[in-house]
Amino acid sequence: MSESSYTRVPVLGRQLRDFMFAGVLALVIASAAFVGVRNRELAARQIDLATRSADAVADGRDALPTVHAAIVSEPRISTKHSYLRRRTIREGGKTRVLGAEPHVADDKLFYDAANRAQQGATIAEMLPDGSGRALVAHKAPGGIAIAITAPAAPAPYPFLVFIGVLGLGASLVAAGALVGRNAQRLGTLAGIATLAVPTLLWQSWVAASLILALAFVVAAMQHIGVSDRFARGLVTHRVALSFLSPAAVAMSVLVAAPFVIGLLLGFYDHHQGTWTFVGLDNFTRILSGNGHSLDDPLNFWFILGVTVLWTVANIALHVTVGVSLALLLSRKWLRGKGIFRMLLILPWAIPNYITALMWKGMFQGQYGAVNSLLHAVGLGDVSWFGSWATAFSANVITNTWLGFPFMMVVALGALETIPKELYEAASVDGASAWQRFRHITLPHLRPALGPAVALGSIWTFNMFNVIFLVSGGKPGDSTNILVTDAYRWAFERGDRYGMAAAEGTIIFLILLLWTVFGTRVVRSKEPA
Amino acid sequence: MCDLELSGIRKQYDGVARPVIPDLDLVIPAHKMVVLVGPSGCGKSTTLRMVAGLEEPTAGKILIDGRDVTHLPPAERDIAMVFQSYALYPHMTVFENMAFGLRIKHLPEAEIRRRVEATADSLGLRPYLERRPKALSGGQKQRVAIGRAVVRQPKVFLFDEPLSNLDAKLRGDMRREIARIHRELNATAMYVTHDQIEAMTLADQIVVLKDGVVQQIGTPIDIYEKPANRFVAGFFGTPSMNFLEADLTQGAGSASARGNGFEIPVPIANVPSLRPAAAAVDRVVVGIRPERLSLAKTGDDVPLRGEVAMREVLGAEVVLHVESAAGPLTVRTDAGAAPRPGDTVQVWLDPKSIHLFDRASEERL
Amino acid sequence: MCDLELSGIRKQYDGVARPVIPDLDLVIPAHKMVVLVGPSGCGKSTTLRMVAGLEEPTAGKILIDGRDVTHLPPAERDIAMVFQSYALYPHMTVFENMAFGLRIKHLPEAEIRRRVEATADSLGLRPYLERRPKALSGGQKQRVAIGRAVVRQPKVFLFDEPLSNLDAKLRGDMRREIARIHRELNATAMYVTHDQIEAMTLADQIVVLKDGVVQQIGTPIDIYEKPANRFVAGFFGTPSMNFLEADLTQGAGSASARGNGFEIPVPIANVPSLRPAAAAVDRVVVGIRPERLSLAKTGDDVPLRGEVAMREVLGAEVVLHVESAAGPLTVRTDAGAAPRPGDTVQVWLDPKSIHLFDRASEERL
Amino acid sequence: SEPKGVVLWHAYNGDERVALEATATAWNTAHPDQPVTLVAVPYDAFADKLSSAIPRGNGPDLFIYPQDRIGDWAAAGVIEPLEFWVDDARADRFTEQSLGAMAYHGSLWGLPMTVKSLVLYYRSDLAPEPPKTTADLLALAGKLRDRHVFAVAYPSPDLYAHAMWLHGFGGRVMDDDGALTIATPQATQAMTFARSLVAQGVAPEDAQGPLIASMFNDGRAATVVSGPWFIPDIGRNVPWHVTTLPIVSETGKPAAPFVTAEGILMSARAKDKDAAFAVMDFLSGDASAVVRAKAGHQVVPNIHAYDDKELAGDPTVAVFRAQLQHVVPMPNDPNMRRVWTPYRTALGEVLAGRDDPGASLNALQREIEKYTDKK
Amino acid sequence: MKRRAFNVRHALVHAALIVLVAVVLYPVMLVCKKAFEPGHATSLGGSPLPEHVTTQHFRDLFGARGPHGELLFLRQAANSIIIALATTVVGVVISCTAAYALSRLRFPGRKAGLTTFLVVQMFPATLLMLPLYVILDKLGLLNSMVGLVLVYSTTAIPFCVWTLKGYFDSLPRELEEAARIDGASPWMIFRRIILPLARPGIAVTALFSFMTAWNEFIMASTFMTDESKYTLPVLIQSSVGQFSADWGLFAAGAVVTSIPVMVAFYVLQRSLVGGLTAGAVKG
Ligand SMILES: Nc1ncnc2c1ncn2[C@@H]1O[C@H](COP(=O)(O)OP(=O)(O)OP(=O)(O)O)[C@@H](O)[C@H]1O
Ligand SMILES: Nc1ncnc2c1ncn2[C@@H]1O[C@H](COP(=O)(O)OP(=O)(O)OP(=O)(O)O)[C@@H](O)[C@H]1O
Ligand SMILES: [Mg+2]
Ligand SMILES: [Mg+2]
Repeated sequence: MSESSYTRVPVLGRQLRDFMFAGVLALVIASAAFVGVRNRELAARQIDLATRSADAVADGRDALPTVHAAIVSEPRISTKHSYLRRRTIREGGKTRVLGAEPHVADDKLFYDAANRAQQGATIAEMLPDGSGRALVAHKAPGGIAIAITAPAAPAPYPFLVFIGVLGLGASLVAAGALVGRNAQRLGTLAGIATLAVPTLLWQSWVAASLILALAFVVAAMQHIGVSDRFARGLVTHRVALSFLSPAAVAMSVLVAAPFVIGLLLGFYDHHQGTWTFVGLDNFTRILSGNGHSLDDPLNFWFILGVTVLWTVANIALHVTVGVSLALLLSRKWLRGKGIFRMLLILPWAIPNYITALMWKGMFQGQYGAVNSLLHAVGLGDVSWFGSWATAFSANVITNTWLGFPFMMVVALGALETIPKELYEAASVDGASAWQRFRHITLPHLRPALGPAVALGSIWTFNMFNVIFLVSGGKPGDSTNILVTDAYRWAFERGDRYGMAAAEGTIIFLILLLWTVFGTRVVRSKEPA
Repeated sequence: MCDLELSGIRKQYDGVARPVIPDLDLVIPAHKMVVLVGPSGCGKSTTLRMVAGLEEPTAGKILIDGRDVTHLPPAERDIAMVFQSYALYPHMTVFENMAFGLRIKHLPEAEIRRRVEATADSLGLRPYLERRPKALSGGQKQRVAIGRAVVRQPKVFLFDEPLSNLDAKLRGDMRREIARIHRELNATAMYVTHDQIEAMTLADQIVVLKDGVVQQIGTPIDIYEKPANRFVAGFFGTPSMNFLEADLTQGAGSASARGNGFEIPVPIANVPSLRPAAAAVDRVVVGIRPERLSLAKTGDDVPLRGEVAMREVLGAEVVLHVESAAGPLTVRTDAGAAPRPGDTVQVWLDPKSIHLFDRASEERL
Repeated sequence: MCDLELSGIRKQYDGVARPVIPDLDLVIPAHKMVVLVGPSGCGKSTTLRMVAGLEEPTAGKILIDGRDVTHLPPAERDIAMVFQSYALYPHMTVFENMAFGLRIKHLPEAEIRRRVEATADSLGLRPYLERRPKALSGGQKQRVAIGRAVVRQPKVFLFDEPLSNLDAKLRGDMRREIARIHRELNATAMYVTHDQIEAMTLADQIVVLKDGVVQQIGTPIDIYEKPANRFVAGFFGTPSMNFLEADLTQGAGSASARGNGFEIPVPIANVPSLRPAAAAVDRVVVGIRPERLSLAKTGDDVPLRGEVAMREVLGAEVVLHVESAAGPLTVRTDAGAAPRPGDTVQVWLDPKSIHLFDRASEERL
Repeated sequence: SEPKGVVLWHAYNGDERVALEATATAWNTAHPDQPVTLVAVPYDAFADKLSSAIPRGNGPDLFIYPQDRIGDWAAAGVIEPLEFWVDDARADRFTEQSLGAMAYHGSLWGLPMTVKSLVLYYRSDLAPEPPKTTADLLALAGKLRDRHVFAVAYPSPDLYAHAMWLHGFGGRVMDDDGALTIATPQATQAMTFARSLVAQGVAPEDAQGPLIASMFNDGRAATVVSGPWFIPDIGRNVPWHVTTLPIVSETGKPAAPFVTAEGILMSARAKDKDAAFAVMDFLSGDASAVVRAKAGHQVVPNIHAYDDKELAGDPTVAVFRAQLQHVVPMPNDPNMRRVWTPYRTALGEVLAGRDDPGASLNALQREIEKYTDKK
Repeated sequence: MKRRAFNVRHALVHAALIVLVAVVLYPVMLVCKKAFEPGHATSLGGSPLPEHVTTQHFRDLFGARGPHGELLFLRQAANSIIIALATTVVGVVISCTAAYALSRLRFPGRKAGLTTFLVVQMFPATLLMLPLYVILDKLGLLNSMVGLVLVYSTTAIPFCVWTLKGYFDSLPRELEEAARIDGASPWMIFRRIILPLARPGIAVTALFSFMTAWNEFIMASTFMTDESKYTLPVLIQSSVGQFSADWGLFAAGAVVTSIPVMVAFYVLQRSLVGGLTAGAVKG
């Protein structure tokens, strides 16, 4: 950690360290280049083989050896079922029905290829099964000429080449290090550049130039000391790094990566399995309301308004109910605390799919328990899903019921960290119970409740189930929130994943803005 | 009027077999400052916490102004307390810490500011008003704790070792400041300290506790000059009193204590409780304070012989640890001509300043 | 060998404008005990924390045994520290608290038990070994904090006001115990205290700090008898030194200080730094300790007249606060015949025990 | 570890699942070398799981699904066309209607397993004579009104249920070319009729599955429009019967519900397609169909299954088969999936009396066209 | 502290709590009612007590057999428990270490890291299933319990990290300093000092992680393609078909799944104790 312990690191070690770092990157690039080149070559060779064979059978000649080629007839459409059709294959002079039993393994390939080539285009491709076989099909006199090559194994991975090149590079670096001063950078440059040699041989110019660029960058970094600083940073903060890395790795692979993909998808349009880049179209379409006026429940801004109301109402209720209960349940003198606590987390413990439906039933107009209760106390029936306000309330009530136990547990935990002494000091200072809550409890709950509120509002903002199951958007679509709308883009409006992703991105940006302020509140408590 | 009375107080902590305080009766007259002293762990803080209402006594009653407050919450007792552990509010600045109690009372903001700033000035905390407690030094924290209590001007003050982390100079200033505030507010106060100077100068009365039992209650001078038992005598005064075992032989109108290598005439007038017609020989302990021993005869003193084992220089004075036939002796004397370790000295003892204790009961005779 | 060196240390806390310690150089010889004293908030704890490795100095180097440890983590420094705030592990019993450092070193369990129990015995903690810190009194906690440090037998000890919450008697015992351990382990130690007796008796050297700047380094006697400046003179010693403003008139081979209502002959031999041929008049401050003032003439003393304003009885002694023409005077004298407040007294001052300071620079002359 | 043989995913539960498993066991006994492994997948996750799994080669070889997604999956290359194996002889085993439901864009994509359509359930204690026409229904309602019993309960805002009126009034959702025909006078009439049912208290405004069952069981509804899945929901002591849906009196045409055919489909990434086909051929074959019809209470589309005496004589089955004469196949065009939710929303608003049928349908057609693929 | 024999206020609070719990539990009772009531459908009316009681649904649930005749319930309950416990352990361990670093260690990018944990949660999860599926596929973690555990843990991590960080922040720094002086390594400080003192926080996050895994069924049913690897919620969810559902079975399943959660919470809540740091430091 001290400066001196680094100046003592032998130069050689440092050079090799940088070389190793660059070497790993270079190897990744080179391997990718190798695989690409190898597959391209293989495909070209096989397709060429198949093309020549297909042409041959089309001309009535024999196919090349190892290639399976034949002419498939035009289809004969069933008279009874317009979607059924038969084809025959002429092979080795004999003709037989494709699809009849028994058939040989390639029959289905021939049949499908014929169907596809029927439209007139020539097919020339590698089979997607990874066997290395190529298929070529085009129209020919008497039907469709089709050729399928035998499998071909790709060239093996050139381990020896890579090891050799690495060794060579390392010795160049070492040599540079031993000569000293400027030769060090040169050594690094030359050593890393050596790794570009195989890619040059494969004529993979992109890979070669990437590796060369890498060599320059590393040498330059070394020159201005960035690589040292970086390495030192790694060592200085090795404890932090090692404590943080499991979470960081897991999060970046399983959360951040899908998240980035999700963000990117917003710039594409999805249609029947194909994605087209459309720039900001999706966003403008959503933000402009997609042709709906502002007071139309399908307009983005309308939904946003509902969503914000929904979030605020819920969080406010979750926190008040949760914290109040937590305060009650943390009283020293309370008997049966464990039982109460356990019962009160039940709404969280039971799968919310069914409890949400129970609530929906309870809000049902004629027979619901809520209305029965209202009746009992002499109030009239409420058609809960008949007006916006009541439907929205029904959603909020359900979600509050579902959500308060979480806040309660968080608050229960946080309450326990507050030093008793502070309450003692405050009560000696003459503070009443409320003042103690206001001045001691609340400030100390903030570090725990802050994140819970921030995350809770994110979850609520994106709470799909309750809306979907309870009001289902009724009346009209007016109680829908942004996620339910995004969900509909994804699943009910023709798999418009791009639109859904764009809406997701907008949701994300809104939440980001929200938490910029939210975390400010959270952070202010953090010790500097 | 605001007197404070503890009657029949017993305190036992959960899970501890012996009660910390078995049975405590204590009356603190209104407007007085009572200093509690006693060895570490004797129950001083516990007593204060019970008066404050932070611990419920296992038995007994606490009365403030004649009102039974035993089960009242602290907020209803109008008490201010300096906690031994400070208990500052970590999320508030020094200013807010001190202002908290005033805000609670809904004083006008200007008044709060005035009072807090005045208190901060008197405690030397002005530059730190905007800091959080964790950015303060130990002594500064302790001063904030004092400030928080005194700024509130309550009727009862409880101080639990409020000056222990301050330097001597500041401690002197603070001590005078506390005395001033106490006087001005006409409050009743209990004060725990381990500092003899604080105890002697602040106290209207000193209560000496040991294992939760009151050993003596009295004015500082009483405690110092007429310790009720060997424990009080040894506990109060630094360095502590020397004790020599002796046998008391009582003649007609005169008595003398004879120990290993010494014999002291005991002025009967000094020992009123001597049984007039007791057995010929009483087993006693003779106590004499180190500052009452001298290296030169000044009156009708009695000499003891010993060898200097250690010499501690305390500035103008020196404490000599002398090994004598009668036992180890501590002598406090002038730095000037003090002998070195290894020297043989004669220590002179003034029979008029001795204290006599029964060897069995350890009570003062 | 294990000396400790701080060189060019500067420490500035984030968010605080002035550095707490501007530039500190300090060498602590191996096996010595250095006591740090200074007013509250002067940077004593900060210094200790930097030596321990808990704070990184903003600039400068710390060497232990000549090895630069500035950036080494505490674990690699073989240091034990008693925290001013105790910092006990709340979830461990007293035993476990003390054993923790030993467990980390993978000592055999039997050895751990032996050492912890021995330490607990010497600190009077035996009955509390199975308790958690929260069930201990303040003084007991502090003793656990001491125990945790000493049980580890490191090469460097750092004590931050380790005895502040103990009663006088226990404090004396603990002090001797610490001295013994220090001697036995042959360790190097830094010790922060506000107690003059501790400082005088424990220190090989005393370092007086003010605002992070060293005012004087010296043996206890030096510090007491030859304070380097007015600050040290006033800080060290209880009650603190009296200061009288005066003008120094220098004649041939003799000098005298004349102030408001007094004139003292200054023994030139005592003041080596007096400029031989200076201007006729020097503005000085005359310092004299309260214990060097007396109410009776004993030699060639000079009298000052004043009225007793306050009388503090400290047991065998009395501190009189006297208002004189020259300013307020503190006199420490025998309890016996001390005058009452309101009495007019003559205070005699021995010219041989005065200290002279330059009034502008406040340095000792 | 890839399971040996053929993997089939399904979302069946209850008796249907038991019956399917029985037929699979029959296959496995006969073909221990090519066993079929059944995997039950919850319906909620089924479609998405298929859409993600198959293109990445993680999917099943076969799966059972209703016809409505065939269009999507065929276009996206998720499922395999079957003409290679299916000749006229094989095709002729199924009713033309059910097989047609499996066809899309000139290819056959599945073999039908069962057809599901709505029929009329009635309680003989409340409706001794089941309503034959909608007029009968209104008359019945008149008799029951005082007793606070609905004449008919059905999920009125659901297009799936409402379709019986739509078709009964001569309307369609989509024509044979897949063009939307939502806003038509017939559709308006149908909607107006549905609204009048609610307004006059003939049918509840918004009754969903579980509620309908309890209304029927508790005697709050005399009749219920539902499908074969309703039978297990009926309480033990309810005197229930089934009959075909009533004739719409205004047009004289029978109310015609959607019919869905559930088919067994082959993944485009099936490992051994020949083996997979053999399995699907067996499972959809007549012998299996009889098992599923008897044990699983399915209405099977296999013509010869009804040669079985027991099946032919089952009155309930007879009603279901009779209803099949008056049904409209649910379109398997991808655009159909864009219709459901908006239609339900619009219908709900109309039934609640907040919207006018004609205007609402016009808006609906415009709205849905925004999302449909332009042909 | 002395308990007083009778306290009106306390009694009132208890009574109020009982009423409140009853209200809160009403929907739960409805679920229970359904679970014990014969038939598939729910019956009308607000009474939370069933008219007829049957254990048929539970017998169906426990007796459900897979294609090979194996008892599905046992199998999937075991899966669920393994997965939920593993998620709890992995999630809590990973979050504890990360939260400790974020709370106590100072390094560049700390604040950014903290924010990232929040930010990545903001994209609606429903829309991320597909990318996640692709990634799991590439990693070979589809249809594997390990994959599911990892996915669940990472879902739980942001909350856990933030919450635990809050708890760690509240612990007195001096304790770590004391341990460092005592020669403890960062890991040892973490394990022997920090973790025991953050017990309430760990209990809360453990419960949260457990819940994340325990009730989830969309991912479980999407990522697992082997019935022997399904979790309980998948089994329960299977009772919901396209047109109808066996609500009795579902309710029985819901009741059964909620029991372990309550047990887990009952155990964990014993760690929700206060005063853990009492007496540690002065000031
Ligand atoms: N974390 C911190 N941030 C900012 N300032 C601090 C911090 N810690 C201490 N200080 C300030 O640094 C100065 C020195 O503090 P330090 O704790 O070293 O004092 P000290 O000499 O030990 O005092 P005391 O005798 O009161 O314990 C004080 O003025 C204090 O307010
Ligand atoms: N919460 C507790 N549980 C059990 N025992 C306790 C508790 N608090 C204090 N004690 C014990 O009670 C006794 C008295 O404690 P108290 O704090 O009153 O002592 P004290 O006189 O203030 O001592 P000190 O001068 O060391 O502060 C001590 O022996 C202590 O160990
Ligand atoms: Mg105490
Ligand atoms: Mg300090």
